[in-house]
Amino acid sequence: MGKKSVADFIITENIPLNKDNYLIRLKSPESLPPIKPGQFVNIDIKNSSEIFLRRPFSVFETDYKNNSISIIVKVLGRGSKKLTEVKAGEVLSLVYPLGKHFTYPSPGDKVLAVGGGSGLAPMLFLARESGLPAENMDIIIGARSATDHIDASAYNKYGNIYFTTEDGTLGTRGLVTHHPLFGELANYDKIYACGPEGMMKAVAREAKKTGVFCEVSLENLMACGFGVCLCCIEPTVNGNLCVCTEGPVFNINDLKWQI
Amino acid sequence: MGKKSVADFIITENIPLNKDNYLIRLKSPESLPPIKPGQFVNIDIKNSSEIFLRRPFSVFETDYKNNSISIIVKVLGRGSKKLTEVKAGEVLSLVYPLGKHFTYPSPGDKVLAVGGGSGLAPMLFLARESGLPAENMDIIIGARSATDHIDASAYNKYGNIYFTTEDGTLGTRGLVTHHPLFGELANYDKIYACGPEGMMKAVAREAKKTGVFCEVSLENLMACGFGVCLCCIEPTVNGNLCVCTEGPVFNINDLKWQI
Amino acid sequence: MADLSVKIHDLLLKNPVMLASGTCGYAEEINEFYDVSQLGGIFLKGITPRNRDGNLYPRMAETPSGMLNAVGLQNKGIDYFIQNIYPRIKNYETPLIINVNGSTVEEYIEVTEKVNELDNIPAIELNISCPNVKEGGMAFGVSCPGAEAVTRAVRSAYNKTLIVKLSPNVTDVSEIAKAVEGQGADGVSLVNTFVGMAIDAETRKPLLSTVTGGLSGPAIKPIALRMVWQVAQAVKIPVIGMGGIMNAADAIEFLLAGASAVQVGTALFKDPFIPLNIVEGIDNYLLRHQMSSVSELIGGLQL
Amino acid sequence: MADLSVKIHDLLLKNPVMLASGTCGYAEEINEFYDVSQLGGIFLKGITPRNRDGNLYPRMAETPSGMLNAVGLQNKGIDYFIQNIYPRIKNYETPLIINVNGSTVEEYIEVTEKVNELDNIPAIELNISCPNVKEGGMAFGVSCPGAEAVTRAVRSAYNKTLIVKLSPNVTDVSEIAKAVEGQGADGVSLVNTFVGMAIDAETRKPLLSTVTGGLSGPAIKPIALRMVWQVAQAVKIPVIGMGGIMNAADAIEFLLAGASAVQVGTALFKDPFIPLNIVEGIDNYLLRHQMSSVSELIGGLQL
Ligand SMILES: Cc1cc2nc3c(=O)[nH]c(=O)nc-3n(C[C@H](O)[C@H](O)[C@H](O)COP(=O)(O)OP(=O)(O)OC[C@H]3O[C@@H](n4cnc5c(N)ncnc54)[C@H](O)[C@@H]3O)c2cc1C
Ligand SMILES: Cc1cc2nc3c(=O)[nH]c(=O)nc-3n(C[C@H](O)[C@H](O)[C@H](O)COP(=O)(O)OP(=O)(O)OC[C@H]3O[C@@H](n4cnc5c(N)ncnc54)[C@H](O)[C@@H]3O)c2cc1C
Ligand SMILES: Cc1cc2nc3c(=O)[nH]c(=O)nc-3n(C[C@H](O)[C@H](O)[C@H](O)COP(=O)(O)O)c2cc1C
Ligand SMILES: Cc1cc2nc3c(=O)[nH]c(=O)nc-3n(C[C@H](O)[C@H](O)[C@H](O)COP(=O)(O)O)c2cc1C
Ligand code: FES
Ligand code: FES
Repeated sequence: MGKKSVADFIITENIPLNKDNYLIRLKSPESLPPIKPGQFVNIDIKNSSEIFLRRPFSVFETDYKNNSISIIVKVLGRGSKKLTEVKAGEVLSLVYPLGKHFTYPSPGDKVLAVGGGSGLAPMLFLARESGLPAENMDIIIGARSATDHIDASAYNKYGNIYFTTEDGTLGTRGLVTHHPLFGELANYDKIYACGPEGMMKAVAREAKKTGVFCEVSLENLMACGFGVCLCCIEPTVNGNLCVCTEGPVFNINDLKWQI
Repeated sequence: MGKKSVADFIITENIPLNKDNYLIRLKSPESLPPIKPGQFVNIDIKNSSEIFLRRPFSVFETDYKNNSISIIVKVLGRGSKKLTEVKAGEVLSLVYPLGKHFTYPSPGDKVLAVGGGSGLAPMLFLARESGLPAENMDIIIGARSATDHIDASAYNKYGNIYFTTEDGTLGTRGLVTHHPLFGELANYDKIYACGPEGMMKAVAREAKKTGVFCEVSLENLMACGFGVCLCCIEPTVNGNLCVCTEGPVFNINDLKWQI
Repeated sequence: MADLSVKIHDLLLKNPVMLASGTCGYAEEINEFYDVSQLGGIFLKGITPRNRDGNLYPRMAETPSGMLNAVGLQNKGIDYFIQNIYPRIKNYETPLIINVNGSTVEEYIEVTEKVNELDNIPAIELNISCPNVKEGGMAFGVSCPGAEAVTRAVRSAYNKTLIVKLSPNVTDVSEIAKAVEGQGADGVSLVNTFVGMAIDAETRKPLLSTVTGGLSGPAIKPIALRMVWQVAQAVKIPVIGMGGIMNAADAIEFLLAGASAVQVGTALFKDPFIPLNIVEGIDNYLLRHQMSSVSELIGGLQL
Repeated sequence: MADLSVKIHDLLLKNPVMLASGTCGYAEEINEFYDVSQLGGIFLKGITPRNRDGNLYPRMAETPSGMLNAVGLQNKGIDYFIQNIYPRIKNYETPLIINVNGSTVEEYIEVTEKVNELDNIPAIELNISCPNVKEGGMAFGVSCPGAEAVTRAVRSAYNKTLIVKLSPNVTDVSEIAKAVEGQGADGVSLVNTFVGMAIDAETRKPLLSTVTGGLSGPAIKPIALRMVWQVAQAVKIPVIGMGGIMNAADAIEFLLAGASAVQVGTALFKDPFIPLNIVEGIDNYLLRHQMSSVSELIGGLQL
């Protein structure tokens, strides 16, 4: 594990992406260490009597020139709500960088990345960082309805983006696994997924059937985020492992999911 | 006791008066009930994990036309600090109106009002509301140093304002009771004081010597502010009384101060 | 509107939200904000046989998500109450319950016998858990023999609803609950405050005149909830839960854990309207979850 | 810089700020943030004779100014520790203390005997207060006979500094402290977590897989401080205080109440640097109050 820090980042931007997703960009006071897709930061959401612990968020973008990172926050409860109310100029304390990143695809690999809900950020980060040509990278983004989707067109240059919606208002109707690409899974060398547990399990089920390499990023509840409390554990073939240090990225073959 | 309310006031102004005093003006959503000098409001200082209970502040001005009141907040600890960071447009919950007001002077009375620290607000409010001609109202304002004083010149029309400073940088050097007017206490019909306990006790001592009517406004620690918790009690000749409902204004003859 | 009524032995409450003793005076102070007849019931400030001045100032200290108090049962005694306060409040249309205190078993009986004569007081809450008095109070409530002795004596002097208020400052609260149930208590209420302490690091002095005091507020909620759950499983009589309830979700948690009703205490200091908000919130919850009666919630924790 | 060193029996600490067991792993995780040799001492994650998987997920719930945990002593057992972890950490220049756990007295002895052989472990903390295990743990710590039995057995198997960690879930913690002092404990540490519970009102389910768990954090500070004060008056051996310490003022309050040193636990989850800030804060405090040594603070409460 590399060196970890606690630092006061300055908010430089807070951009609403849709009704409950926000892009927050933060600038580090110190020079940014290498951060890779799947790694996360743990944020102290101040000024609330209801929030005691930090909240973990995946890194979405890194900008080493400006020592800045961004995250995408989906409003879920009191902490994420409060976080999306921050204004440029305010300061947030981050513990970072945390967790292990996704296994990078090898040159020539054909990749499928599946993101939903708050799991979108690491998938897009991975698409950008993968080093693969766009034609080798398929990205499925799932949501309930068209209005729950965010504009990901800036990422077209990193891959082919497909949408699914449960109500059919954008892209394929149904869950991510109803997308036609899931009919041709054997074409892929690597599958990655991040999002609600149900979605990741569905993806894992399909990947397992075809035997394709598949990594998922878990969002277990965390207290510390750096491996000391043992609250975030996930049962694996190697015993109960901490999602915050041994994950959040796991190969589905290591998990004990009933799928 | 009249009817009491809990209401969300909107901040209309927050004006720094000097390095640690702020004038905060708030507008009520409902029509303002009568509020008199000595009465107070109990404010919920939100957005802080460190503050659980409300904080009491004396009313400084009332403006029935605009349903607005103002308070003067002196930064003392975490709550008052946080309170002075509010911005126009924000909302604060107030429990009000609380406590008993000062006994109004009778027409023709000669009055001495002594204020210090956070006790200034009710003294100036009283001066304005007393109905007395300015020449009948002497006001001594005490502070540590000239920079601790606030500009009270707007109140010159309600009374003669005198300053004392402990370091002699403004007005008479020394404590309020070192002011020459304390040499002629017998000239007054009523003396009022509000401020640090030591100051009020010194005033009370002088008042007692000359036998002049004297009321003080206490700032005991409060939990509820409306008479249910019995935390704010002050020993009096009538037993332990709640400062929030039987006070905060007391006649010094009713107190059991060792002076 | 769903059926919010609950029964605590002979007491029929229009809703399960009551005010906790010592945090709502004698109901009049809350009635200055709104009509208290909208509440399920009111536990009046603790009463002793004779006047008590209570402890010296300062009596309170703010703590993380809570507060300490060291009031020490300041009150003017039962006779003063009967002559001066009772006539003013007895017609409020909600059960008024007297919180009975004493330094000795005899003193508890003395208050109880007088309360027994009051037509408009349908129940008493026997306080064997006050941590802020030198004699009596919590001393009785932290051992089974002590709790049994007071309960037995008071039971024999009282024929209306007898609720015993338990202390959380014990190793096994369900043992104490069973002990008082065995002596004829009609219900138990818990928790009273936890013994705590606060120090001013700068002055190096305690923040309370009594050094220690009683901790209340949201800070204690997880422990209070656990105790209510334990006690509800241990006894057959109704349990009234409290400790840090600030909103409807908190109240519902206590009901799910097995409380038949709840008391709201320290929350009143933040906002006296909280109990009414809770009543409304429970009603909304029942609607949202397609339940017709609050009784469906009681003990409804899904394990 | 003032003299911050304190002594706990044979243990000489460079400062009184230590890390609490179960909140700092095996020190390596904190060492990724800063050099842990700056700390007064480190209480390693609780160890049992053999591997324990701990409880099922979910294991934690946030509460007002605190949290509940139900980890259940997940660890790989003492042998794994000695072979795989000890060699990596044994040269940290601060006392490493092993938190010893077991389901039976024999299990406690089994761990202790193995730890006794480790040159770089100058002390053990006997955990008779874990609320998250079905057998052993808190069951020993809530009665004098139970606490005495384990302490006596472990004392006879151990000749370095023996600290016994007390449970706050008792009626009278000073009785338990006296009991373990009587059996040869060299110091006591308190408090472990309070048994609490959290429910999700919407799903009507407990938030912890185990229903109840241990409450820690600032919420418990007032109760922990009171217990430390009581115990410090009851025993002659050194007391190590903890429970909700978040900053230097909190730590100083525990010292004033009679603790010779403190442990920082849950605060680490918010910010692993807090212990270093506390060391600095205590030093500043001593300077400001013209004291030359931290020992002047210990038990310095002005009554
Ligand atoms: C490694 C990691 C990376 C993450 N990355 C992102 C991200 O990039 N963007 C994003 O929007 N969110 C992300 N999350 C989830 C985010 O941390 C939670 O949404 C947030 O902590 C919820 O806090 P809250 O105070 O709003 O919710 P609360 O008010 O605490 O809870 C609201 C509800 O959400 C549940 N909940 C709380 N935390 C989580 C969680 N971690 N996972 C699942 N359910 C939870 C609670 O049990 C409760 O039912 C990530 C989580 C992890 C562990
Ligand atoms: C009836 C009444 C009217 C008041 N009017 C005003 C006013 O008009 N303007 C104004 O600035 N202040 C006024 N105060 C005082 C004000 O309420 C306190 O300064 C404030 O509550 C302090 O809160 P804090 O969180 O900043 O301090 P804390 O961080 O809570 O405490 C800081 C220090 O101040 C002490 N302290 C806290 N509250 C009080 C108090 N009420 N009296 C004395 N010491 C206290 C604490 O013990 C501690 O030592 C009034 C108080 C009362 C009771
Ligand atoms: C200021 C204060 C005074 C109290 N006085 C009494 C009392 O007289 N009798 C009693 O049984 N409980 C008394 N209590 C305890 C409360 O009734 C209640 O049990 C406790 O505060 C926990 O509930 P809460 O967290 O909702 O306040 C008092 C509590 C406070 C805060
Ligand atoms: C996640 C977690 C795990 C813990 N594990 C242990 C343990 O293994 N052994 C032990 O003696 N105490 C354990 N504790 C208790 C702490 O050491 C400490 O006694 C308690 O948390 C109170 O201090 P705090 O409020 O500073 O956290 C644990 C606490 C937490 C929060
Ligand atoms: S969150 Fe603490 S170990 Fe993972
Ligand atoms: S502050 Fe509660 S009675 Fe005065």
